[in-house]
Amino acid sequence: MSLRTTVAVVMFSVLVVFFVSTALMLSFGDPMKTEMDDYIIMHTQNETGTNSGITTVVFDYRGFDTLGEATILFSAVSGVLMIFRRVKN
Amino acid sequence: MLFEIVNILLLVLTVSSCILAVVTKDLLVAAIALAAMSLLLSLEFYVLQAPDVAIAEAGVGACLSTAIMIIAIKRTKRMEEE
Amino acid sequence: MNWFELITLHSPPLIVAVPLLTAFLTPLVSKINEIVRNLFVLIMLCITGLLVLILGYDVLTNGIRTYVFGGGAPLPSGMNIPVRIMFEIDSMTIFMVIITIILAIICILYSWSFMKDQDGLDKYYTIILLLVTSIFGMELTGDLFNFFVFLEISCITSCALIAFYVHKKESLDAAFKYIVISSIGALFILFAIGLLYAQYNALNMATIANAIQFTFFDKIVLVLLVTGLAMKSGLAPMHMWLPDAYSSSPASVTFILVGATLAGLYGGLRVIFTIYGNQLLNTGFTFYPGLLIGIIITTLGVLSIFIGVFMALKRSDFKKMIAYTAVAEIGYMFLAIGSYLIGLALSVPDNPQMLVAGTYALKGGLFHILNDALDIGLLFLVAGAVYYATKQTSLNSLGGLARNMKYTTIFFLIGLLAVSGMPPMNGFASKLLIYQSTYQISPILSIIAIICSIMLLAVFVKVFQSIFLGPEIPSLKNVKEVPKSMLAAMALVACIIIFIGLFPNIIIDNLVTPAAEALQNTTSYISTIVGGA
Amino acid sequence: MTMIFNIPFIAVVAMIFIGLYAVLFKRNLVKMVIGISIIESGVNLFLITLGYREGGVVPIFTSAPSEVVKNAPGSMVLPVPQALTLTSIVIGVAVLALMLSLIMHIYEHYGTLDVRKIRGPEE
Amino acid sequence: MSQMSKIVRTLSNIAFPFIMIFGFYVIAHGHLTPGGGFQGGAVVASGCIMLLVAYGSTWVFEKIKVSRLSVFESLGALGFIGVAFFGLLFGGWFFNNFLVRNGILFNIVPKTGSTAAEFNTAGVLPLMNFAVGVKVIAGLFVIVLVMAYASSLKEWKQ
Amino acid sequence: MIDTFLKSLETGSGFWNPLVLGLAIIIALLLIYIIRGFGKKDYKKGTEQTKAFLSGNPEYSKDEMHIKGKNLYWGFTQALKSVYNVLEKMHNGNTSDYVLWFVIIIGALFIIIGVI
Repeated sequence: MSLRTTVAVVMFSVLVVFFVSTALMLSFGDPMKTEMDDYIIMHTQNETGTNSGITTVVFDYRGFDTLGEATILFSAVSGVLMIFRRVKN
Repeated sequence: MLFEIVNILLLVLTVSSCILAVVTKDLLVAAIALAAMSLLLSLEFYVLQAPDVAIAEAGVGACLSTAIMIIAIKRTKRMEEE
Repeated sequence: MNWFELITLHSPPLIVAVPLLTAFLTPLVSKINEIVRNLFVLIMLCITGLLVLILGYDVLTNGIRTYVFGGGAPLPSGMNIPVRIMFEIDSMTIFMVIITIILAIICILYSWSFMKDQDGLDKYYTIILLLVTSIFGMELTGDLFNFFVFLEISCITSCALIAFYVHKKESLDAAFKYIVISSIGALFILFAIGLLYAQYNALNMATIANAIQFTFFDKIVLVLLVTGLAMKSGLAPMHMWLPDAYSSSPASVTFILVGATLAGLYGGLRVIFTIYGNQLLNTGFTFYPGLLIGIIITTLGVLSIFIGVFMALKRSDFKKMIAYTAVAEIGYMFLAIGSYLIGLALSVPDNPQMLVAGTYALKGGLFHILNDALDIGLLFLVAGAVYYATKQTSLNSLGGLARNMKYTTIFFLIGLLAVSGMPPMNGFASKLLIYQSTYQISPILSIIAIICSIMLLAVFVKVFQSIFLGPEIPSLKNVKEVPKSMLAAMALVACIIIFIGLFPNIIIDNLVTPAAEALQNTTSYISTIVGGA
Repeated sequence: MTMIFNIPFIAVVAMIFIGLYAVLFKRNLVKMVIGISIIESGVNLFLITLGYREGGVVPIFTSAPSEVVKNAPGSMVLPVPQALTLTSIVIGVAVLALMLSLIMHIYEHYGTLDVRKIRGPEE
Repeated sequence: MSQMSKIVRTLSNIAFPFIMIFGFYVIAHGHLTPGGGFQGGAVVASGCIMLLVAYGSTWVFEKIKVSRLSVFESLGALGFIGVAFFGLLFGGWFFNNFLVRNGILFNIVPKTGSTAAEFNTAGVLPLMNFAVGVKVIAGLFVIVLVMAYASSLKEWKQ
Repeated sequence: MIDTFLKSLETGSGFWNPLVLGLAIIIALLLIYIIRGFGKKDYKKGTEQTKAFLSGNPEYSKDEMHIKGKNLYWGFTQALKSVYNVLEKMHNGNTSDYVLWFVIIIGALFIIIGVI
C-alpha cells in the first residue's frame, strides 16, 4: 500500500466516523425546531394566495434563491455554448 | 410498519445501485445504474412526502443527466481501462 | 420620499439585479453590434458603481442596513426568525463590494481590446457579468443558502471562463480540476448548511449566530464551512487548483477571478466572525475556540506564504509565477486574521495590548485584501499585455521587451514594487501593519513574513530581468505597444496603487477601520435583525 | 414508531462516501463525475430527510384531508428543505452538463480519460 | 446521432403530445398541485429529448436553431427578473407579490381543499412559474441538443 | 485638510509617512546622479569599448547572451532540492490528489476541533 492510499484510507475513516456519529445523533421524523416552517405552513394561503406550501417557498418567501437558480441554469447553458463554440484559427 | 419496510427497501436499493454505478467497469452500465439510482431516489422522495422534488428528480436525474452522460460516453470511451 | 432616498432604499437589490439584467440582455444586445454591446456592458457596470457609491455612503454614515426581499419588516409579526431572504450590509460588505466593482469595471475596459480577436464574445461578456453578479451576491447576502447559491454560480461561471481557450489543453484541464474540487467543496458546504438548518430551523446568518451553541454539530459545521471556503480562496494546501486556473485563463478573466477568490475569503470571515463570533471565547472547553481557530489559520497562512513563494521562485512561466504569488498573498491575509484571533484569545482576562495588536493585524489583513486585488491584478494585466504582444508567457523565450513596450514596463515595475511590499507603494502599508502587529503576537511569524516578502521581490526581479531587460531578441523585434484601452486599464490600477501608497490613512480611516469594527462587533450585526428591531 | 438506527441518515452518509470513494480512488474522469453526482444525490436526500415529520403529509392544501388541515402545521412536513432541494437539483444538472462537456473536449485533446495522464504542463 | 427505426419514431410521435400536456399542466398548476415551473420544464424537456433520440440530433438541429432557443432562454430569465422588478415598481419591494388580493389577475385567496380549477390565485406566482418554465425548457433542451450535435460531428475543432 | 494628507500611517507601535520617504528617495536619486557624474569621461559609444570581454572568447549572438529565466536562482533551487522535491510532488496535477488534500484538511480539523 502506497503512502497516498494509507493517508487516504486513514482520513477517509476519520471522516466516516464523524459523519456517522452526526447521522446517529440526528433523529428521523422528528425535527428539532420547526418555527419558521410552521409559520410558512400557517400563512401560505393568507399571505400569498397559494395552496402549495412548496411553491410559496420557492417563488415567494425564497424567490431570490429561485432567481439564483435560474441564473445557474443560464450560466450553465452559456458555458456549454461557449465551450462548444467554433474556434477559428 | 409498511412505511418502514418500503423506506428501508428503497434506501437499500438506492445504495446498492450507487455501489453498482461506482464498481462496474462498463461506463454505460454505470450511467444506467445512476439513472436507476435517481429513479429509486425519486420514489423515496415521494415516500417522504416530497412529490415536487420527486418529479424534478425523475425528470432531471433519470432522463436529462442520463441523456447527457450517455452522449458523453458515446463520444469518448465506453470501457474504463486500468 | 424623494427619488434619492428611494434609490438609497432599493440600492442593495439593484446592485445585484442590474448586472444580472445586463447579463440576461447581453445575448440579445450583442446581435446588434459589437461596440454597442461593449458600451452597454460598460455603462451598466458604471450605473452599478454609482449604486455602490450611494449605498456605501449611506452605510458608512448611518450604520448597518437590511433589505428584505418581498417586503416589509425583517421579522414577521410574532416571530423571531426571519422567513424571507434578507440582505444585510455592514461596512465590511461595503469594503468588499467597492473592491469588486473596481475590478469589474477595469476588467471590462481591459477586455475591450484584449479579447477583440477571440470569438464567442457575447457569451464571454454574459458570463463575466454573471460572475460579477455572483460575487456581489455572496458579499451582500445575509442568508446562508442564498450565499451557497451565489457560490455555485461563481463556481460554474469561473469554470466556464477558465475554459475560454478551448483549443488549449491546459485550460480545459484546469477548468475540470477547478469544477471538481469546487463542487465537492460546495456540496460539503451545503451539507453544513443543512445541519445548521436542522438545529436552528433558520437560514439567516444573524439568527443562527444568535442561537449558536458550539455543540458537536456546530463544530462539524464550522470545520466544513471554513475548509470549503478556505479552499475556494486558495489557502494552502488546498490551493493547487489556483495556479493552474489563473495561469491558463485569459488575463482579463484572471483579474476578475481574483475577486471571486476574495469573495470566498469574505465568506470565511463571515463564518468565523459573524456566525461563530459569540462563541470565539466560549469558556466551556480546554482551549478557547478562537485560539484554536486562530492557530490553525495562522499555520495554514504561513504554509501558504511559504509554498507560494518557493514554488514561484522555481517556475519559469510568467503567469504561473504570479499565480503562486497570489497564493502567498492570500497567506498574508490569513496570517493577519489568525493573528487577530490569537490576540483576542490571549487578551482575556488581563492582557489588553494583545487585543490592540490583534486589531491592527486585522486592519492590516483587511487592507491587504484591497492591495492584493490591485497588485496581483495589475501584474496579471501586464502578463496579459505581454501575451497579447508576443503570444508567449514563458520566461525562457522572452527578453528585452522594455525597448518596445515602455508603458507596460513602467506598470510592471509599479506592480512589482507594490506586491513585494516596497515602501512607496500600497503593499508596504498593509504589510507593515501585519509585520508590526504579528511581531507582538509572535516574533517568528513576523520574521517569516518579512523573509518571504523579500523572496517575493527576488521572484519579480527574476521576471523583470528576463522579460523586460537584456538584449533585444531577434524574434521579438516587431513587438508593438498594446492598444490604448489596455493601457488605460493598467494606468487606472497603477494610479490607484500609487494613491493608496502615498495616502494610506485615507483608505484606512474611511474604509478599513469601519470594516474591521464591523467584523469585531458581532452583536450589532445580530441585533439589527433579532435583538433591537 | 421511530426508524431503527436512523436508516435514512445512514443511507445519506453511505451515498456521500461512496461518491467520495469514486472521486478519490477511481481514475476515470466519467467515474469521478458519477461520484460527484452521487454525493449530490446524497446531500439532496439529506435535506429531504431533515424536513420529514412523523406521519406528516405534503403541505399542499388542494389535496390535503380535512383532519390534516385541522392539525396543521404539526401534521405537515417542512416545506423549506424541499425548496432548497429543488435548487440543489438544478445546480447538480448544471454542474454535470459543464463537467461532461469539458470531458468531451479533454478526450478530444488528450485521447484518454485517465486522470493520471491528464495534467497541465509543468515545465 | 442518427435516426432510429420507424417503430420508435411512431411511438414517440404518439407519446410526445401526452408528455407535453402533462408538462404544461405541471407548469400551469404549480401553485395548486405538486409541481411548478422547473419540474414541468424538466418534463417537457424530457419529451423533447425523446424526440431528439428518436429522430437523431442532426435532423433536429436543422429544424431548430440553437440561437433561437437561447433567445427564448434569455426571454424566460428576463421575464422572471422582470416580474421581480414589477414588484419593486408596483409593490414597493423587490420580489413583492404585488398582484395578490389587490390586482385584477390571480388575486383570489384559495380555499382549503379546493379543486385544481381554482386557477385565478396566487398573485405573481403563476407568471413566475411560466417564465421559469420557458427558461428551463429552452435551457435544458439547448444543453442536450448542443452536446448531442457536437458528439455526432467527426471533428468540431474547425 | 492638509493635515489628513500629511498624517502618517499608524501601525500600533510606530508610524510611517510615505511622503517623507518619497522625498528621501528623490534625494537619493539626486545623489546617485551626482556620483554618476564623477564617472569616466572618455567612454565613447560604438567603439571597441562597448564590446563585452569574455576572456578573449568571441561574443555570442544576442539571443544567447540573454540570461534566461530558468538560469536565474539555479544555485538556490539546487541547494533546496529536498524541499522542492516534496513541493513538486504536491503539485502533481492529479485531480484526485487535490481532492484528497481537501479531505485530509477536513479530517485533521475534525480531529483537532471535534475532540476538544
